[in-house]
Amino acid sequence: MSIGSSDGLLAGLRRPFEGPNTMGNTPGFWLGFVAAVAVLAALPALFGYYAAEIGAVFLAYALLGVSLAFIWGYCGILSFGQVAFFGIGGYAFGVVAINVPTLTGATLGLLAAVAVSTLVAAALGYFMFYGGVRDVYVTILTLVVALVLYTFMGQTAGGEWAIGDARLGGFNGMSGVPDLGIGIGSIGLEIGIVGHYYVTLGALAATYLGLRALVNSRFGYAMVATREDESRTEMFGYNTTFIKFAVFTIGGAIAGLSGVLFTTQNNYIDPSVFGITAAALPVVWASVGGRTSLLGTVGAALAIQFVDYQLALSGSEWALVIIGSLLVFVVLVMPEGVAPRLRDLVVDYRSSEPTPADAPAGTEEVSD
Amino acid sequence: MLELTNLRASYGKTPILRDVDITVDEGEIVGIMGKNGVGKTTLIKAVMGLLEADEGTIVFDGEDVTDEPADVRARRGMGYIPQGRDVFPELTVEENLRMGETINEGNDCLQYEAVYDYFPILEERREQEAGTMSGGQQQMLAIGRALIGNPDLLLLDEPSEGVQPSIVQDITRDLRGVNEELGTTICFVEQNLHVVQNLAERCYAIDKGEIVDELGPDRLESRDAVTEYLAV
Amino acid sequence: VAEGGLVGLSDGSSGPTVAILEDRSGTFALTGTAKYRTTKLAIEEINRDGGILGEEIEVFAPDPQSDNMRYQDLTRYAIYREDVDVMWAGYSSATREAIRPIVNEHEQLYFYTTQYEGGVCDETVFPLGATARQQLGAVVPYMIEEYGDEIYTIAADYNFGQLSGDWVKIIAEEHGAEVVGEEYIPLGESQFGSTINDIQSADPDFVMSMLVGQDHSSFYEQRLASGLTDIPVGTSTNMAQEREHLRIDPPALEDVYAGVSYMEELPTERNEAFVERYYDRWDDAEYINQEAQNNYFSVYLYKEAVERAGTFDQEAVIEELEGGIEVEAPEGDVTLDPATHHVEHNMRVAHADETHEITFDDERTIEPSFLHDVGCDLTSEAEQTQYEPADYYEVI
Amino acid sequence: MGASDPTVMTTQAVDETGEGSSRILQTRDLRKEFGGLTATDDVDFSLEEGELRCLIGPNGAGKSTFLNLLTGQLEPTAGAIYYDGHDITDLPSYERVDRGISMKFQVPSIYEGLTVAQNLRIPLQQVADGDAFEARTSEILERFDLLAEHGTVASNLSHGQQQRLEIGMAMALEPNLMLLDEPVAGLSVEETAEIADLLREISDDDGVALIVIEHDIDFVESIADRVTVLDQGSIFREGTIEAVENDPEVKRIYLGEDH
Amino acid sequence: MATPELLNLGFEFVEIFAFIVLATVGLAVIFGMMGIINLAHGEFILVGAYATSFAVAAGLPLAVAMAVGVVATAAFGLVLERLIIRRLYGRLLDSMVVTWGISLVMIQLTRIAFGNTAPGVGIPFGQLPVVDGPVYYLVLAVVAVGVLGGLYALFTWTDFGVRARATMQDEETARSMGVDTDQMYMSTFAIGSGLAGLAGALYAPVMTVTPEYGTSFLVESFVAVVVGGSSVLLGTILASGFLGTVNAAFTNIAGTFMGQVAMLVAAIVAIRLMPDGITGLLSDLREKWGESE
Ligand SMILES: Nc1ncnc2c1ncn2[C@@H]1O[C@H](COP(=O)(O)OP(=O)(O)OP(=O)(O)O)[C@@H](O)[C@H]1O
Ligand SMILES: Nc1ncnc2c1ncn2[C@@H]1O[C@H](COP(=O)(O)OP(=O)(O)OP(=O)(O)O)[C@@H](O)[C@H]1O
Ligand SMILES: NC(N)=O
Ligand SMILES: [Mg+2]
Ligand SMILES: [Mg+2]
Repeated sequence: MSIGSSDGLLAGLRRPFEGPNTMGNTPGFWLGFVAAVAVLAALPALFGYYAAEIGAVFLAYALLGVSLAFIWGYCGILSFGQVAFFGIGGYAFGVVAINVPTLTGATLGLLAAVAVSTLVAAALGYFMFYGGVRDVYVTILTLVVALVLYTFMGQTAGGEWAIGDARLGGFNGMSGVPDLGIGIGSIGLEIGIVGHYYVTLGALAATYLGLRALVNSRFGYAMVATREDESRTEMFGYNTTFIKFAVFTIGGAIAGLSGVLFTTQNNYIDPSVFGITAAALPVVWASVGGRTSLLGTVGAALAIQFVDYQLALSGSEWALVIIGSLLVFVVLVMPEGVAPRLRDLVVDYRSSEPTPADAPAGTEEVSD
Repeated sequence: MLELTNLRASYGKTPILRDVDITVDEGEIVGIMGKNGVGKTTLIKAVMGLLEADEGTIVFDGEDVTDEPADVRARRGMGYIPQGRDVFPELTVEENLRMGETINEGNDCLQYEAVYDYFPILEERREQEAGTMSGGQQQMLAIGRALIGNPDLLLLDEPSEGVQPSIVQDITRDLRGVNEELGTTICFVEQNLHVVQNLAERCYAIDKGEIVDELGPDRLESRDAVTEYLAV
Repeated sequence: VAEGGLVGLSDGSSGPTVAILEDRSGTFALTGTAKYRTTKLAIEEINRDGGILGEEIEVFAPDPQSDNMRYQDLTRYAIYREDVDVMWAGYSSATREAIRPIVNEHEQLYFYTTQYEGGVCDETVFPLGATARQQLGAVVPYMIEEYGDEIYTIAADYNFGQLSGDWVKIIAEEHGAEVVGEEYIPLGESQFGSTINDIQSADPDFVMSMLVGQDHSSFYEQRLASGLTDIPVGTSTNMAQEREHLRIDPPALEDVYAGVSYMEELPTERNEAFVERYYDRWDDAEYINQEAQNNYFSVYLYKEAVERAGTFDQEAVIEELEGGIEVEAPEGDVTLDPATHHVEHNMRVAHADETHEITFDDERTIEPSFLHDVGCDLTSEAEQTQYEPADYYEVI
Repeated sequence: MGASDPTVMTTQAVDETGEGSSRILQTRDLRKEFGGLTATDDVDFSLEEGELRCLIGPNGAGKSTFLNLLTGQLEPTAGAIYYDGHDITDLPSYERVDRGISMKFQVPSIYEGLTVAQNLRIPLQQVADGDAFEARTSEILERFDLLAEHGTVASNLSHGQQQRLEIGMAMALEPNLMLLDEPVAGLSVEETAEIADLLREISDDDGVALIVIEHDIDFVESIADRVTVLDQGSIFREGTIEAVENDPEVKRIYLGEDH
Repeated sequence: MATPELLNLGFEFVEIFAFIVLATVGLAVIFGMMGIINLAHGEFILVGAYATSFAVAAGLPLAVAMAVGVVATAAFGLVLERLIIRRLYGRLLDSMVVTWGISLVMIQLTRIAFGNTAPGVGIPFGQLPVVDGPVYYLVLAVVAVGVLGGLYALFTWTDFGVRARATMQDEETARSMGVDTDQMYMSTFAIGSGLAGLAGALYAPVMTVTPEYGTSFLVESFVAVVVGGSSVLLGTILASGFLGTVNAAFTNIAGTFMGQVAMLVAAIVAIRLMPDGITGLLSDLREKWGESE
C-alpha cells in the first residue's frame, strides 16, 4: 500500500523499512534513529573500556529482547524460553572455541553457535507447532525447556561432562571462553573490548533494520494476520503452522547470536542463564517497552538493565522490589507498553492532519 | 412495570441513544424495531444494566434502578436473552438452565419439564456442552434459560435470529403463552416482520438512537407500516 | 573480553582501597554477613592503630546479594572505578568461578577464604580456606577408626561437591575403607526421602555429608524423622559454615562430626578474646563461621605483606606474600605456603552430641593441598589453573 | 445417486456420474460423527460450476458441519470430497483455498484489530501485488460500499458492514466456489436485499459457484437456483425453490404451517 | 523386586504424588478456571509457609498454625485480587508478566522483612514401621486426595460452583443472570490462594522455609496443570499420577536429579502428544467413540 510521504533517494532507501507494521515512518524518525546509534557509538570514546565492557552486555541483552518482541509482538508467540537459545548459543561457542584455541576456533564457534541455536529452535518449533501446541501452552512449554536445561546443566560438574577440552562445569559454569575473533589460525582479527562493543552494536542495528524490512513485507502481514486470528488466516490460504515455525526459528537464531555476544564478553557462562529469573527478563523488556515495538523493547532492555546495574552498585536490597513494582505498574497502566503509548500520543496529537489509509489505528495494531 | 425517561447512553465517546422515552405496562408485550446499528441492543443493554446510562432514569416495578448493577436488576425479576449465542459454552445444557434460576434464588422457578416441553431438543441434549450445540439450538437454550427463572419482565434481543421458520413460529406462540399463563411482561427487539406482527401488542420504532414512532395494534396489522421501519 | 595493558583510573587518596564483596542478603547471607563483619573488624582495628604504612584503609563494600551476575558487575567496578588494591569476595566456588576470569584478566590480588574443593593455582589469587583434602583428611580417617570402613557419600551436586566426593574416595582408599554409595543432590533440593531410603538400604558404617546451603540442611530434620540418627555423619561443610547445630533443634545433628579448621566454640584464650571483640563490635551478630575467621586473619596477612613490601603495589605485595608469612590467627598460628598460595590450617574434628554441644576430639595440621604433587609452584611460574585430584590420583 | 467406489473415483468417473463435465464440487458418502451423534450422514452432494445453491434445514440439521467439512475445518469420519475432479478430502484448509474455495463463517470473523484496508490486504496480497493490488483494493472497497470506512478499525463497524467486509475478503481471493453460512442473519430487510443483489451478481457476472446457508426463506427465494434441504445430517429434498417450498414434508419439519 | 524395595518405591510415589497435587490445586483453580497465569503461585505458597512457621514459633499447635497459614494466604489473595488481579481477567499473558513482577517483589520483601530463613518446624508423627520414612508423608497424601474430592464436589455440584464457572466463561451474561460476578472472582481467587497457602503450610515441616521456598513448587505445579488440561481437577489427579509415577520410578533408579529431568521431559512429550492435556485427549476420545451424553 502507499507509503506516507516518499520522494527522492532517501525515501527510496527508506521504502523497504517502512509500512503500517512499524511506527516511525517519517524522516524525523530516521534522523532520531541515526542520532541514537551515533550516541551509542560514542560511549566508549567518552567513557573508555569500562563503558564498553558494561555497555556490550546491555546491547547483547537488547538483542535478546528483540528476538522475543519479533515473535511475540508480531506473531503472537510468547516464548518464555528465549534464554534457552541464548544459553545454547553461549555454551556452543564455548565448546568450539575452547577446543580450537585459535581465531579459526572463534570464527567457527560463532557460526556453529548460531547454527546450533537455530537448529534447536527449529526442532522445538516443529515439535510444538506441527504438534498443535498453542498459545499459553507454547509459553509454558518453552519455559519448561529452559528449566530442563537449567536443571541439566546444573549437574554437569563431574569430569565426565566434557566435550573435548571444554568442561561444561555444572553450577560453576564454563570459564575460559575465548574472545570473539575472525580469521584463520593466528591470521585475522582478534576482537578486544572496544571492538566487541562495536560488533554488538552493529549486530543489534543490523538485526533491527532486517526485522523492520521483514515485518513490512508480505510475510510480515501474514505474521500479523496469524497473530490476530489463526484459523481465519488459514482460510485465506496461508500455512499458518509454517509461518509460526519460521518466525520461531528466526527468533531462536537471533537469541543464539545474542548469547554468543554475551558469553564472549564475560568469557564465562553458567546455567543461571537458563533459570526462571533470566527467562523472565526478555518478557519484562518486551512488555515494558511494548512487545509490538522492536525499538521500544531495545530501549526498555537498555534502561531496565542500566537501572538494575546502578541499583546493584548501590548494593541496595530494594533493587528487585523496584524492578518488580515498575513492571506491575507499566503493564497495568500501559498494557501495550511504553513505546506504543507514546506512538498513540503522537497520533492523537497529529490527529488533525489526515492520516494515510493504513495509518496505525486501534490498540491491537502493531507498531515500530 | 418499566419506564425509561430521556435515556442517553454511549460507547466511550460515540453517543448511541438520544433521549429515549419508553413505557411498558404490566403484562404487556412491547416490540422495538429498527435497522442495523440504530441502537436496539444498546437500548436493551442499558435497561438490563450492562451499559451505564449517561443521563435519564430507568424505573422498574416502581423503583428507580438507574444506578443499580445488572445482577441486582436481574434479581429484581428482569430476564435477559442476549443477541447472538451468549450461552455458557463450557457448561452443559442443564447447567446453563440452572444458571437461569439464579435470578430469584430458585424460588418459584419454572420446572425444567415446562421448558423441555417448549424445546424438546434441550432435554435430549441435557449433558452436551452448550458451545457445541448448533446456532439455533443455542438460541433456544438462551430462551429456555431466561424462562426458568420466571422473571416479571422478559427482555429479548432478536430471538428469531438464526432460528428455523417453524420454530420461530413456535417461539412466537410460546412467548404469547408465557405472557398469558404467567403474566410475564415482555419487551423484545426484532427485525423479523412475522415476529413483530404476530407477537407485539404495541411497538416502538427506533432510528439513529431515537424513538421515531409508536405503532398501536391497528397499524401493526399493515405490512407496509411495519416494513417502513425495517427497510427504508 | 581481554585487553592488554590497562590502567584503571585512580581515586585521589594514596591510601589502600579494599573491596569486600560478601553477601549480606540472598542464599549465602548466613555465611556472607559474618565474612563481611570480620573483615570490617580487622580493618577497623588496623585503622585504629595507625592503618597500614600510616595510611587509612578505605573500604568498597556493596552487597552482591548472592547473585553471581552482580558479582561480575561489582568486580569490574571495583577494578576499573575503585582501582582497589586487594579484594575479598564470595562464599561459593561458583561465585569464585564467575569472577575468576575478570580477576585473572586484570591480575587483581584476591583472597578467596571459603573452605573449598582445592586446586586453584592462580598467580594473583590466594585461596586461604581449608581445602577438601584438609577437612576430609581430618574427619574421614577419624570416622573410619571410630565407626568402620563402609562409607556412604551425599554431596551437593556441583564442582565443590563432586570433587569432595572424589577426595572421600581417595582418602578412604588410603585408609583401607570403601565408599559403598554416593549421591549428588542438586543445590536447592530440600526433600531427602529417596536419599534416606537409599542410605537405609545400603546401611553404611557412617555417612559423609558435603551438603551446602540452607535447603540441604533439612536433611538433618528428615534424618531424625526417619530414625536415621543411629548412623553417624561426617561432614566438611555443615556446622562450621551455616551453624546447623544452632539453627536446628536437637537432637537432629546428634553424632555429626565436622572436619574444621575453626569453629566459634573453639576453647582457646586467643579465640575467646576474638569472639568477644567480634560481639562487642556487632552486638546483633549470630555466629562466626569458619571462613569469617579466615577473612579476619587474612587481612592481617595482607597488612604484614604490605609493610614488608613498603608499598601497596600489587606485584610487590604478592612477592612478599610468597615470601613465607605467618600470622597468629584465632584458630592458632597459620603459615602461608608460597608455592601454592594456600594455608597450613590447624585441623580438628568437631563433634555434636544429642544436645548439639560441640567438643573437639582430634587435632592435627594437614598439608593444604596436593598442588605440590601436581607441580603448582607460583613462585617460579605464573599460572592460572584449577587442578583436580584426578590429575594426580587414580579416582575410581 | 449411484455412488461408485470412492477409491477409484477420478475426474473421468466424476464426469460419468454427473450430467455434463461442468461439475465443480461433489461429495461421496460424506460422514461426520460427534460421539454417538451423526451430524453429517453419508451425504452425496454435487454442485455445477457457477450455480447458486441454497442449503436450508432445521436447526441442528448439519448445515454448518457440512460446510466446515468442505473447507477442511472439520475432518470427516468417512467419505470423500472432490473439487474440480480432484480428491481434496485430505488437503489442509489453506491448500483448498489455493485451489479456489473460499468461505464466510456463521459468526462474522474478520480481524477486529485491523483496519478495513488492512483486513482486505490479507487475502488480496495472495493474488495480486503492485498496481494490480492497489486497483483491486479500491475496486472491492467500492463494490462493497466500504470506501469511506477503509481506515476504520473493523471492530467499530456495524454488524451489516462487518458482513459486507467479510464477503468482500472472501471475494478478494477470486474464488471459483464460495461458501456462506447465514450471511444475512441479524441484518435488516434493507441490508438483506443489498446482500441478495450482491450474491446474484457474484454468481451471474463473476461466474462463481456459491453454497449459501440461510433460514430467511424470502431471501432464499430471491437468490437460489436450486435448494437442498438437509435434515438430521442427510439430504432430505433437493430441487427448485418452488418445488421445495410446496413440499408438505418440508413444511412440517422446517417451514411450519403458516408459510 | 523384593517387597521392601516395592514398598519403598510405592512410598516414594505417594510422597511425590502428594507433593504435585498439593503444589498444583491452587494454581489449577486460578489458572485453569480463572485464566490467570499466576507466576507468583510459589510466593502464595511462601506466605502460607511463613505464616505457619511463625505461628508455630509463637507457640501455636501445628494444626492451628497451618490453619493460620491457609487463612492468611486466602486473605492475602483477596487483597491482591481487588488491587491488581481483577484488572487482568482475559489478559492471559499480561497476567503472567504482572504476577512475575509480584513474585519478584514478594521474594525480596520476605528477605528484607524476615531475613533468610523462617523458624524451623519439626516433622510430626514420627517414623513408619515398615518403610523408612515419616508417617507424615502418608498424611499429606490423604489430605491431597481429600482436597481434590472436596473441590470437585464444590465446583460441579453446588450453585456456587456452577455460578463461578459461568462467570469465568462469560461475565456479562452471568451478571445479567443475577450473579454478583465481582464476588465470584474474589471468592474463587481466595480459594485458589488458600489452597496455595495450604501447600505452603503442609510442607513447612518438610522443606527448609527460605524466601526461595516457593520456586521449588512452581515447575511441578505448572507442568501438572498444563498436562492435566482443561478440566482442571480431574486433570490435576491424572497429571499428578502420571508425572508422579515417572518421577518416582526414575528417582528410584537413577536418583533425585534424573527423576526431576525425566518428569520434565515426560511432561514436554505429553504436551506435544496431547496439546489439550490429558482431559482434552479424553474428551476427544469420547467424541470419536463414546456416547454423546
Ligand atoms: N462495543 C461497542 N463499541 C463501540 N461502538 C459500538 C459497540 N457496540 C455497538 N457499537 C455501535 O453502536 C451502534 C449501535 O449498536 P447496536 O448493537 O445497538 O445496534 P443494533 O440496533 O442492535 O444493530 P443490530 O440490529 O445489528 O443488532 C452501532 O453503530 C455499532 O457500530
Ligand atoms: N463439536 C460438536 N460436538 C458435539 N456435537 C456437535 C458439535 N458440533 C455440532 N454438533 C451437533 O451437530 C449437529 C449439527 O450442528 P450444525 O451446527 O451443523 O447444525 P446447523 O444445521 O448449522 O444448525 P443451525 O441452523 O442452527 O446453525 C447439532 O445437533 C449439533 O448439536
Ligand atoms: N566452596 C564452596 N563451599 O562452594
Ligand atoms: Mg443488536
Ligand atoms: Mg449453523
